Amino acid sequence: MNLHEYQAKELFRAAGMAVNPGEVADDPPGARAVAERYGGRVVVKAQVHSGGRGKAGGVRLASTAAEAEQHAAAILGMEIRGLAVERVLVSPTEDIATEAYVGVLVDREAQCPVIMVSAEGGVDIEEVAATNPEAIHKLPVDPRYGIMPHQAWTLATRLHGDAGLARQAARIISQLYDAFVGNGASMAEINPLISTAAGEVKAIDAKVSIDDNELFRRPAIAGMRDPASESAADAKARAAGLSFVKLEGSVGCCVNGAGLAMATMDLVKYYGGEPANFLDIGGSSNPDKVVAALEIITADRGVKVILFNIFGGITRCDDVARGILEAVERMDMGVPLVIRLTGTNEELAREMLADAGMAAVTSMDDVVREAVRLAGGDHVDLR
Amino acid sequence: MNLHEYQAKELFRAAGMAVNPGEVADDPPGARAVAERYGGRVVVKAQVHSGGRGKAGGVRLASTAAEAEQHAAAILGMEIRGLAVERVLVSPTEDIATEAYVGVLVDREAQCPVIMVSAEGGVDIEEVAATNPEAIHKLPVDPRYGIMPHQAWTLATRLHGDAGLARQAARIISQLYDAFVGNGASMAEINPLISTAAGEVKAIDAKVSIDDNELFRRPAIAGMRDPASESAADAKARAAGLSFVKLEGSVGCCVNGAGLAMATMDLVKYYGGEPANFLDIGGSSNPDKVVAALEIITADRGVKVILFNIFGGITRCDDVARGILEAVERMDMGVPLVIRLTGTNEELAREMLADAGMAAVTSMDDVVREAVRLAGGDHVDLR
Amino acid sequence: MSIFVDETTRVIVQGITGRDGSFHTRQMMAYGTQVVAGVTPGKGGRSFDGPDGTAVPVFDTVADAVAETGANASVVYVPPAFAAGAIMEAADSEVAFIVCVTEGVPVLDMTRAHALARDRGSRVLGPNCPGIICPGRTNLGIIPGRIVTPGPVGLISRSGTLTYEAVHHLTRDGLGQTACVGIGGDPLVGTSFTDCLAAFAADSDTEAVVMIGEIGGTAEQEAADWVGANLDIPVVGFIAGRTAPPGTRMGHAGAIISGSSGTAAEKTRAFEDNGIKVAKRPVEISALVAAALGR
Amino acid sequence: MSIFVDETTRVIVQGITGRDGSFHTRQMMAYGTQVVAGVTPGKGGRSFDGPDGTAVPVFDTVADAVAETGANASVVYVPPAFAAGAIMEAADSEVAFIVCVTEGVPVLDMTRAHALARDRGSRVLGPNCPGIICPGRTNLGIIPGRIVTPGPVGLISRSGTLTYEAVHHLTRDGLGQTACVGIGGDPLVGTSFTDCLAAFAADSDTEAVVMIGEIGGTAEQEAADWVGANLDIPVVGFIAGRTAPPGTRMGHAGAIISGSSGTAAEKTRAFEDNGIKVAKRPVEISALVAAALGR
Repeated sequence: MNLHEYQAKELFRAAGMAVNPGEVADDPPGARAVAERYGGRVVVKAQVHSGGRGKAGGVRLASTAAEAEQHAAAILGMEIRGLAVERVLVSPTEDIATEAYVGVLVDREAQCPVIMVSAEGGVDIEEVAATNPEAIHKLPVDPRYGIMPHQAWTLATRLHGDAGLARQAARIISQLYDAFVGNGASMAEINPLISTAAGEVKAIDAKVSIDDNELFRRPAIAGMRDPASESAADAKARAAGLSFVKLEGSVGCCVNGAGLAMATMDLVKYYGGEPANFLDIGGSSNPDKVVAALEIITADRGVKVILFNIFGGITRCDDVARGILEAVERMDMGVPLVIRLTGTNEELAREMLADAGMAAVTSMDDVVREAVRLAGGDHVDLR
Repeated sequence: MNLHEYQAKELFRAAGMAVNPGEVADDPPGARAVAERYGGRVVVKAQVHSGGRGKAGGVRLASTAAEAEQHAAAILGMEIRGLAVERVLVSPTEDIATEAYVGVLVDREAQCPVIMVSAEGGVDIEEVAATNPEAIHKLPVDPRYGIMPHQAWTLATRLHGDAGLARQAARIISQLYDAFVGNGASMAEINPLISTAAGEVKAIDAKVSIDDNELFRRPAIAGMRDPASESAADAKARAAGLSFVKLEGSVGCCVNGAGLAMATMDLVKYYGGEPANFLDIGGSSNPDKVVAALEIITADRGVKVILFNIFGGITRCDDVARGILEAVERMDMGVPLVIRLTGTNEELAREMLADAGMAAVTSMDDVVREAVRLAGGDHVDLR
Repeated sequence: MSIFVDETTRVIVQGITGRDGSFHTRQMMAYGTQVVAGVTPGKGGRSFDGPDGTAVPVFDTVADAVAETGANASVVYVPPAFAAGAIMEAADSEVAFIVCVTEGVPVLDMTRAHALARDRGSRVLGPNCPGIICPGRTNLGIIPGRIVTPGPVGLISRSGTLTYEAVHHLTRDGLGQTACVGIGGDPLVGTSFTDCLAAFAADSDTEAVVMIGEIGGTAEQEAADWVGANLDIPVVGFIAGRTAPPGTRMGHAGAIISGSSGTAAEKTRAFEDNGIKVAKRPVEISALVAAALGR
Repeated sequence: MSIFVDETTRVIVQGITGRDGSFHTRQMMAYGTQVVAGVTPGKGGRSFDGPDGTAVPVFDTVADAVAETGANASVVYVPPAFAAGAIMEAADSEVAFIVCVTEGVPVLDMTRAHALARDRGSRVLGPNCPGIICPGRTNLGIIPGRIVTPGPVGLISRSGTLTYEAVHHLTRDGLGQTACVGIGGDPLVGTSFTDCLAAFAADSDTEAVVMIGEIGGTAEQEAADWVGANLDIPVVGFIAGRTAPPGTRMGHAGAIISGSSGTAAEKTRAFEDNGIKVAKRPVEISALVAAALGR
């Protein structure tokens, strides 16, 4: 789950970190009031889960409170990468001397959190990684010890030659790590970490993603979820425990298992179709999940056919069949349904479907080809 | 630094632990008011840093608020092992089914915290250790991992055969460990950890000692120090950074280094005298420490002679001499001073003292014998 | 032969009394797995009913179960909140091989659990994995026993059902398996492709390996390099997620392409550069294996 | 010979620019210790003035200092709040022998620092210890060089000035030392009496050992048992704190008698039971050593 900048900053402040102040407003007068408190010279920033806010015009400097109000009005009307801006963060401007990058994420190979710092901050770090990788310094942190003072210090010396600035940066690096671990994050980032002309080091932007698997034990953070930041389909999928990603094609996919679901999408494309979604109904599926999945898929007006690909292992085919039959009874699909079922309780499932006048094939290739044909895609057999 | 029961319980509650409720009162009407809130049936407990409160009459059950007031009046007038009782903790009585013991301290051999549990709670655990050691179960905790769930559970099954009670006890054991580490404790104890007839597990007594070396970074805990719990001499020694323990003899000792200070006390006793104190002026001594040490020692009316035993290493003999001379100038010792100085800057120190008409010997045995003689002790040369 | 485990492996099931745990314990036992004990805190002393009138003793702790039964492997089916703790308990009790089926385990929990397993010398398979099946010998996890058959092919995969899909074709085409291993779809898994490849390399019965990867990370690329440098038997590969858009997580916490790294194209190239034949569709895997084995 | 360190040991000083660090660095260098680098975060690139016009380079980190100078030992003089971190930095930089002089280090900090040192294979002496001096060879810590002289006696002690007292008499009586080690007065010290005894046992030049203990804990008892079981050369002991009342901490965090354990009587008995002659006064130590050596 992604947090907004202002939420991430709250977590950082709770960790004791030096963070640029700021208050959230959801209307232009509110933004003006905040700007007045900060003396007028402020930056107004769109709070959306998207990179590139600056380029999209979602970050604007104001010299007066009135100007801040105008900027807020402009930004609050925007959509950035499809996301409506509902809040702005109003912060006093800082007198920036240097900009650095500090981030933490879990590294697959090292099997532990890795801290990354770069003196090239304030820019897209993935671009730095691609064009100038040696400008990024990485430190794997042993989870048994956490970050040790000398490690934070060593990283900080990569950012600042001045000992006073490096000491402040070391403190912030340690605090970022502690906030990362303490809040169950999968990513925590300060970009940029600035030093001011007056010699202060502080975070002026903040980005945090929380590991979804941590939310059950962190109700306060789970409560930070912004309903506006997810589509109705995403919210419904999350509530039903489905993994769902909306795509732009016409073949609605309903599969058990993430790997098989991806392979199914690939096969749709292979046969000249376009998948409308990734959807994994998961392991111990029950009929309700199948119904929810069908509701989500059929709500997508671009879908011209629905494809089930189920290889029953822990998933029982009869559960899936039951869900399909329930859904068919309850709602009008409006589009054809093609089904592949094999594995656990396959025969039972096949009988249930037959009783309702439906059929299921056993081959993944067959069902995908049929789905692509029904979707009107160019069915090209590449063999 | 020892905490009072009510302070320890505050730390435990902050760790989320199930703790018997309670409020502190410093006068009988206050105790009555608390007892009324709890419905009258309460226990009134003296808040002093001493074991054996129960035997001393410092823990009393009341059936009514009026009785609680009487008990509070009696207890608030008491001295327990020389400590005046200035506060009582008033708590509702519990319907106790079982009493267990849970404690954490740092083990020297294992070099890590050790959790101890015993189903024989509510009694002196040192007595259990002496008479029935196999009733105490110990678990060293790897500081790199902290307490793991299965460890807490395994210990809890030593206390309760019932799974529901064991689960509660496991949670409390984990919380106790986390409170121990999180507050920089050197000891944390629940005795007894009770289960109630209704099947609840909770702490009804609590004891915590904080590592003095942790206090500099824990101002909130340092602020829990009860001025009434330490003598003027102890407070002054602490402020001056001296290690000081008051004893009952007549030879005031001022030594550098804990080992040498203990050996000096032993030698005083060996030669038939009685040390009036343990006092270690520490390593990098400065003259002010010496002055403070002399102020503390001379304030003890039982002292008949003051013995300096200094082996200069990191301690400079001239610093000590300077302190002695300052103290002599500022105050009337009232008792003779015998001095042994050797080591770093010994010659300089000796000259300084000579200029002031004072002398110092070089042998520890000589100076101790002389001190014992001056204190009027039976000087028996055992050689 | 098989890898990591075989018919002599003595298995405990952590979470044996739970919904998934009890179902799959019976499946494993029916397959022939030596399930010697179950562990459910608070249910020690009971007995679990296996298939055909068999019974498995249930213990309160893994330590007790190991002490009583000499178990040397464990399969973890406990809920996500307790899964890392269960792995740590098994490692702390010197269980040598630990399969964690549980999906949704917090990643930071796993950093600690994997560290302890390393400290204790235990191998963890998973989490979020279907386990390992050694056809005709033993089954630790949830891979359906009836889709496999003994033979010369080793199979390694990040995912569950896609594994079944591939194995299904192999078995149908008469290409049996020495072992099928699902290493798990999470970012931090205890046993890597490379670990499995090394084990298959040491197994004289394994004549070819199938490696089923997916987008995200660099595990497949490293495994491919290892194959190129060390493995003499043929390897057939497949990568799922060629059509996944970058930056989006596809179910598996691992299946996310970030920036330029972890794409299917990149992995396919790494496979091909190291002599691994890459199937475009799951159904092609079996044919490529047959060709590689000269059948 | 000496134990743990010798004249070839290349030493860094952590906290070299501090009050104690700078003073004792000059003392150590004057004694002949090879101080090859200093470390003070934020003062890297400077130079520290040793005695007689010598200069020692100062680095920002131990890793830099080790990389530049090949140091293999460190002496830590940093304040208590940073001492455990300094030990961890040294261990993490593969410094093999680390002396921590600092007094007042939080005990829980040391549980982590000792764990890391064990993980990295570093030996820690202390904290809250005077260090080690190998007469005529090297001096790591704060033991005054002029009170020692080379010879056949090994000395181990928990305390500083009491060590000086004992060594002073030995030296005066012509009983020189192979090494004098102060293991430190804190509850958790990295090097025990037994570790030192084993090192002295392996040193052919050491003909007798003096062991100066104090009340609290059971380290002396264990060391005595080790002596009884393993050591062929004579050992003379002394225990400080015979008159200390139970339950009271005597300066050293270690010096507290709890319940029936750690009393001077108990330790004296353990010494005597294992053939260790116990001096009643510090001044007697030297005579007992002379007698044991037949001088």
